Amino acid sequence: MTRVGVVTFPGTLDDTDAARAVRHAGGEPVSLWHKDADLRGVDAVVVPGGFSYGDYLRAGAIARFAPVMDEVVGAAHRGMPVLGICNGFQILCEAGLLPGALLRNAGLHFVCRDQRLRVERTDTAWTAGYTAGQEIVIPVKNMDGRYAAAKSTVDELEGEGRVVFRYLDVNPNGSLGEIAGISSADGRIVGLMPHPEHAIDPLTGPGADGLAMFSSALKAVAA
Amino acid sequence: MARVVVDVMPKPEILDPQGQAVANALPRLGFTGITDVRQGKHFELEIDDGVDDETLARIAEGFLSNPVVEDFVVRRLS
Amino acid sequence: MARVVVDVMPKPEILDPQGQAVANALPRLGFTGITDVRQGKHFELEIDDGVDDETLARIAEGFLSNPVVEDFVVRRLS
Amino acid sequence: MTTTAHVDSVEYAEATPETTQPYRELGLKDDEYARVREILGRRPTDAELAMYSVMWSEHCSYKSSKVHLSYFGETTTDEMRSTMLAGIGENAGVVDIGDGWAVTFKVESHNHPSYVEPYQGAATGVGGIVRDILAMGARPLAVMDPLRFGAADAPDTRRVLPGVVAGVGGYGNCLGLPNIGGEVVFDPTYQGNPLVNALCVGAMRVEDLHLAHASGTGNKVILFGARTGLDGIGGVSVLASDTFAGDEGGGKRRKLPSVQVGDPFTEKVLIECCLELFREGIVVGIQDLGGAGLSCATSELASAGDGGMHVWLERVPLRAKGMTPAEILSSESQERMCAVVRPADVDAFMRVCRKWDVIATEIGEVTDGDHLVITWHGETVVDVPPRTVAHEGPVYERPVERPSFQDEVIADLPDGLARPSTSDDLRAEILRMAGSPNLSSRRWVTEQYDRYVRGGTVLAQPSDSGMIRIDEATGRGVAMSCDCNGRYVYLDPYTGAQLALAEAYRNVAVSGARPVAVTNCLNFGSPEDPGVMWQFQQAVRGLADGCVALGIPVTGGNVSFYNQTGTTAILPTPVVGVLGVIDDVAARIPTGLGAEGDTLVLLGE
Ligand SMILES: Nc1ncnc2c1ncn2[C@@H]1O[C@H](COP(=O)(O)OP(=O)(O)O)[C@@H](O)[C@H]1O
Repeated sequence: MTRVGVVTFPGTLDDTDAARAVRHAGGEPVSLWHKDADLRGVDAVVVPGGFSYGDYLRAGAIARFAPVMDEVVGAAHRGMPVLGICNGFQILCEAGLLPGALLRNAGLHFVCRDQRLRVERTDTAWTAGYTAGQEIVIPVKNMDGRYAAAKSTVDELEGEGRVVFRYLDVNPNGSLGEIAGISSADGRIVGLMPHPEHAIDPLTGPGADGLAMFSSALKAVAA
Repeated sequence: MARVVVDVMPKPEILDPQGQAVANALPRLGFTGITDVRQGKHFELEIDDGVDDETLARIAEGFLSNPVVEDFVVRRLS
Repeated sequence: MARVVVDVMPKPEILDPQGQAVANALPRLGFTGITDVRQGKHFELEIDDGVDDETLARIAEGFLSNPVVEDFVVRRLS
Repeated sequence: MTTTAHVDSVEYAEATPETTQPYRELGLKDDEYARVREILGRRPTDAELAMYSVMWSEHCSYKSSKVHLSYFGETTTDEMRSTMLAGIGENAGVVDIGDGWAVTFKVESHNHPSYVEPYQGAATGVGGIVRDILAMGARPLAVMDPLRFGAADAPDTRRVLPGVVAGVGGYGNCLGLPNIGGEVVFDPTYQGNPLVNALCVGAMRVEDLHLAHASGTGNKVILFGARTGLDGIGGVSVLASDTFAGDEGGGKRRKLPSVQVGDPFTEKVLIECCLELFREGIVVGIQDLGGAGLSCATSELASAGDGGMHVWLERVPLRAKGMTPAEILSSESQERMCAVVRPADVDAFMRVCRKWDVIATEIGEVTDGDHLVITWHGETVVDVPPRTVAHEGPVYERPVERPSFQDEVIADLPDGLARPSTSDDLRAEILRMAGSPNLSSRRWVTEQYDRYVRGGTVLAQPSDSGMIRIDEATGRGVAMSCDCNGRYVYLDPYTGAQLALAEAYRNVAVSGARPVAVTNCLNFGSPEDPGVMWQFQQAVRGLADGCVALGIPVTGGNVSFYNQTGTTAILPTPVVGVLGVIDDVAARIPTGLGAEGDTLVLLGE
């Protein structure tokens, strides 16, 4: 069975949910501890949401220095699929795996809502299971979700088609270009603010639109 | 036109989890010799020349800081 | 032992909703003449004498600020 | 200041019986102080005085409410008690929900601190109730927040409400606990006295239930979590400035704010650390540190155990310099727990704490004596029978009298109010109601709360009750609702409290769950006002009698008195929380209309 690592930092909150989502998609979740410089032979990694180390300095700023992150960065550079969700996205940006930064929501409040998104790109390791332009509903819940970057960076992302998800209807945090998620140039690394792990079952989420993200990665690894 | 800086800091006896998080992380990143860190807010205001010090103090005390848990310092930059 | 201050501010081209919220609220509270406000972070570090400027710059640039969106200034207080 | 500075030891207290002590400033009455002297056979030391005064406060000792609350116990039948694993008197009530699962839940007030500092007051209110649940051995699973504010358009509401909501959210979101419901009510009587009640639900396997007690001579007492600072020592600073007048710290400390600042990250780590300690089976007894800090934790652990306890107070890790024993004992620094551990398990305990980077310190030991003895660098500063501190505080039979205004209030019937007579009037009336602060959408509030984290939330806003899945394999879960209409309680406290119970009960029932237990947070004005005491007595009786009629027990609760501005008391607000059980959450009934063509049926009269 495909082994998907789920990283836990002190202050990580959505790790059990990410592991559940991996299980629902048919993979085997493997928990990875921040102090261990060891990926335990996993085929892909999810950096889940939460407030690592309290996020008191800046979202993701301390977590990116954890021993496990050195391994994640190394593996990502070798092509391992990596998904950063919310705090995980912030950490991947801080670690330089993805460009830009996530800043305080424009409304200055924490926002939790069922958010409509458009899947803009389907040739990544994490979105192959969607159809191009597909509209999905995934919860967002964050304090620091406003995507920001230099104009040249945003132009480059748009030019290369690396904006993977875009907010529809409302922009919950004031992100530039309604950007909800982006990818690395090769599409192996994806980061997004919304929480696909909270949309795997209509019983506990707004629907099951998030499941395809995890099953996409399982397929990508098997291929 | 002038520029004014207001620094707002948690009162010394008040817990400062933000500063503590930074202080705890520094040794892990290989930086030694930093014995304490406190984190507060830094405001930069552009003001018209007519705004006097008393007004600035009222803004800093009543609005930019929370006097229950924070202290502030106002500085005019020339 | 010395005290060092690091101020971290959003880069000018980055939207600063916190500063803007303050700037918008001031006239409503009856304070006029404040034409712009930006909000950043203020750190106060207690350091051993051995910590040199280069180390401080590395801490400020690589850790206390995010160079993608923020600028910083380091000041030693005497 | 050096530690050899004058310390008010037991020995010194014995030698200086005539010393006058600021017991009144600490809130003790003349006869209460006299009783402390009688118990000890001497004057108390500063540290003892600090302990007694805070533990004998209304908040900790329930001295005005005790005689009335006993009615809950008297009216609870064996049948109602049959699924109750812990009840009134424990940190939180615990009920057996079947399949080997136990659920614990409780609601507590943090009203006054939230008025002084809305964000931190509300945040630490959430933090405190979560530690209560944790101390029962349970994993906290969800929170709720019944809130009351002054008029929606009052300037102070604009200060208090956003801060409270951000504080509840800031702490709960960072702990990773879904917020599954609450209330927002506006009324001018809450203007200078908002109500911030916080509720937490947790679950554990029945065999993992932990009760707070320190037993087993030689067992170690370990303090773990945050360092102890000058937070919330408020009143006790009169001792510091008296003892250390002229001292460098003394003058400054007199102005100490009595607010606490929360650190949800530290609490999140503390939760995971505790749960791992429970799993390893290395905790004999555990107590959270809330109001009254170490005074409360040490005296309660010791008085619930079978021996005495010795605490070496100088071992407590401090955040501030020059703290006195009295200050250390009264500090309300957040995010701390106290555990009793067998000597052979101490290493394992410390290993788990190191894994989570939690500071843990062995500060004491269970002894074969019957006193709580606390020493400070070799000098004894506390030597007391712990029960006298924790459980045998004063009990008041306050005067109770039906207020003279009650008849007038009841006579003021709504019959005289104008009724809409045309469809236009009706439309206008509906729009006015929909737009009124008490009926409008709560989205501005609920959007700031994470309702998804942990992946077990089955119902949250805008549902009538919150519901969470406890067991993923079977789908077993619980539903929870908390309600109170203070205007009804004001009109008729007995019936009003029953209406609050009935509303919460209905909200749970319509979600598809079977109501099984009740908690409450009784927010009232000053107990020294006989009219308020009448409201209180009536509300307690109404609630208890209602519980008998419905056959579900009150498993715990909280009393908050002195909620008033000047002589104006708040509307009496006994918030009632009802817990329900559902065998499979897939069978839940969501709130709202179904599909087009469904039939609407009105039940009841
Ligand atoms: N302070 C709060 N925190 C969390 N949820 C709240 C809060 N206030 C209201 N809610 C939720 O919003 C929804 C609507 O609340 P309310 O208008 O009071 O409902 P009702 O009138 O049906 O009791 C409910 O699901 C309730 O639990």
